Amino acid sequence: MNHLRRTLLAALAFAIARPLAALAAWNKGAFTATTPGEALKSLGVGNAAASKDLHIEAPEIAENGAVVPIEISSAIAGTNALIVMIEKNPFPLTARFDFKEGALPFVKLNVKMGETSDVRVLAEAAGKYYSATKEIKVTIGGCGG
Amino acid sequence: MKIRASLGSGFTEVRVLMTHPMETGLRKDADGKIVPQHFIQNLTVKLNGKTVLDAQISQAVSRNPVFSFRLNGGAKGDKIEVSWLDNHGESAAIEAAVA
Amino acid sequence: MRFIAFAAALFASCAASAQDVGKEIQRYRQMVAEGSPAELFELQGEELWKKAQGPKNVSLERCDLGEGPGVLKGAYAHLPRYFKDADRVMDLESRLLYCMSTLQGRSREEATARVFGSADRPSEFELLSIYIAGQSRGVKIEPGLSQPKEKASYELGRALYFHRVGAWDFSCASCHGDEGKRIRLQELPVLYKPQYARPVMASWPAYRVSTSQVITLQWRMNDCYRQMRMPEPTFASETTVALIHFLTVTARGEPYHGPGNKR
Amino acid sequence: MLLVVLLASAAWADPTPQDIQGIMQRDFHPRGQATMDRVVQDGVQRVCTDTRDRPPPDLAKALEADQMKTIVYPEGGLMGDWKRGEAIAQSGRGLTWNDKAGDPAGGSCYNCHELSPHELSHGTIGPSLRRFGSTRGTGPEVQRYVYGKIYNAKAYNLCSQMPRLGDSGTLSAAQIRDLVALLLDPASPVNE
Repeated sequence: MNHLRRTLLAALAFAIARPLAALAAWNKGAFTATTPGEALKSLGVGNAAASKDLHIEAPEIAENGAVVPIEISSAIAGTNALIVMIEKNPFPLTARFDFKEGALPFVKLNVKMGETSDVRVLAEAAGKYYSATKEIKVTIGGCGG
Repeated sequence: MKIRASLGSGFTEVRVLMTHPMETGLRKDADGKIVPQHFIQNLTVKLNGKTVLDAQISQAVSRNPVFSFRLNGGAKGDKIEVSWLDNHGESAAIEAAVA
Repeated sequence: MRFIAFAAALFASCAASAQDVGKEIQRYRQMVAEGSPAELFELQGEELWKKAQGPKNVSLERCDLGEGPGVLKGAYAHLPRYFKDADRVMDLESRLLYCMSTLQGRSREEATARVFGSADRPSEFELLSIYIAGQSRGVKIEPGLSQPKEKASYELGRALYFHRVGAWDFSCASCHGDEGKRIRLQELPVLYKPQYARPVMASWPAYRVSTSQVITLQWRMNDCYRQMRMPEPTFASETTVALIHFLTVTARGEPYHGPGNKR
Repeated sequence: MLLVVLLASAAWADPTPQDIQGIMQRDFHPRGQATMDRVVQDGVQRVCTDTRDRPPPDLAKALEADQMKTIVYPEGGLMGDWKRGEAIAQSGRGLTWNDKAGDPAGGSCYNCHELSPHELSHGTIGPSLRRFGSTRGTGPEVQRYVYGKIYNAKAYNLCSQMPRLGDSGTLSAAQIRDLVALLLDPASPVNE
């Protein structure tokens, strides 16, 4: 990353109402499932084999559950989707990223965690699923006063 | 909403910053009223007009979301467009060229 | 803001030793800083700086922050300093308040009705501060210290730092007095020593991820006195400016690299 | 260079605690239960400020003796319920302007001390109190010492940073008894 040239772009921020490209419909069933198993079922995900090529970069301890930074990258050939689950959240399914022609299976995002929990990531490649897990401890930061 | 794109070796890292409360529907405001759910559900990234990433996200994504993605290759002048749609039907989009 | 009411991390074995905890907290903060939306607030601050307001319907663009009317480059890194027109040492927020009244004709009461904002609606001082501070990136911190009133402000700030008072007998040094000390997991920099003051003062104001809020030094003084179980310090009062002045002088020479990101 | 000399010898020019008290009376205002009487220093605060927490021994002894007289011991035993004690130790509420006067306050103990091994998020300003009861014993004298120390820490160490939790009206006798149990009760996680 250190050879990354940081280029600040001119940002044109405008709210538009023009029709958006055909969107993958938001999977209400999966996102409102209250257990990891239910969420995976509604996503049509069978059993997933653990894989060392699916990397989760995240702090072991988060001072605050409101913003937990997570970086996910897959070295599994043909990865076309990444699914992020936070096991102990009321609604475990947190996000699903579908990578089309031209995008690498990589994402960095900030998530909310209600308590210490396993973060489980699944990768879809050529119709098969792979998984990786990492525990993140959530504590109360600050002076608690 | 703002995009920042930087050329890596063989990929373009796109960082998107969005202003959105991402309300979970579980929070109470100052005078004890529940703040209704209000969060981005769909996120789309296009490179030169072609969709390269389609994301579905939830209220478990932090407030004022920040995402980083990586697009294959990428060169000066490539047009990157990011747009989102939330559960109230509101949407926003931003377009920028890789400098 | 929180997803669910917090549950403290009660888990069976407490394997993490103190060093691991410290290291992991650093990693957490570093990753949080990389993915912070702080820049969005700088944009909003710029719009506010240019927005005509008040009875005179004028923007703040002619406000002299010490480097000349409207000059932003390096202005923040050279504050607090003495201003002849007001005959007072001022930090950024007290100087902004001065311009709001002199340039825009706004009453103190109206301008300070909401000095600390919320995640939904940051205050003017918060947005202006994060924008103006951003214009000092890379500039060495060099507050005023040559004028008699600047020296007096510095000395008042130092005396305040060690002044034990309030229902719980605290001074700033009660928490920011010894190296290696923590409140909960929050390390406490010894701010009267340059090596610890430099990285801190070079990163305020900041975006606090846990509350999605911009937090300024005036807020910091306010909230510390609250936790000291003291009555409220008046916004932009000499006490708050003197403390900020003392901390900034102690951090002299450090290139400003804010606005920062806090947990 | 002049500047360095100036700073080094600036001690004589520093405002005195009396000067600061006047400035605070001008620059602070009451809010909620946090009233302006709190800007007035008492003897302990004044001596500890003047001497930067290093008072001359004989003066310290005399003032500690005065502080000892403020400690009020309740009737009956001094050991309460350690479970309630844990909740009190976790809570940082009490006496700030956004706490409602009359609401139960906490001791903020975890802010500064390690207590139960299950709480990772603890402070290090005060000494670790891990296994306090199992190492110091749990007899009546230790109970009395712990009760007194929580009630008014300045009676044992004049310029201690520990608030006078009983004397300041933060914690009630019952709450202090529960903290005594948290520290001394063999069943308390502190003594695991």
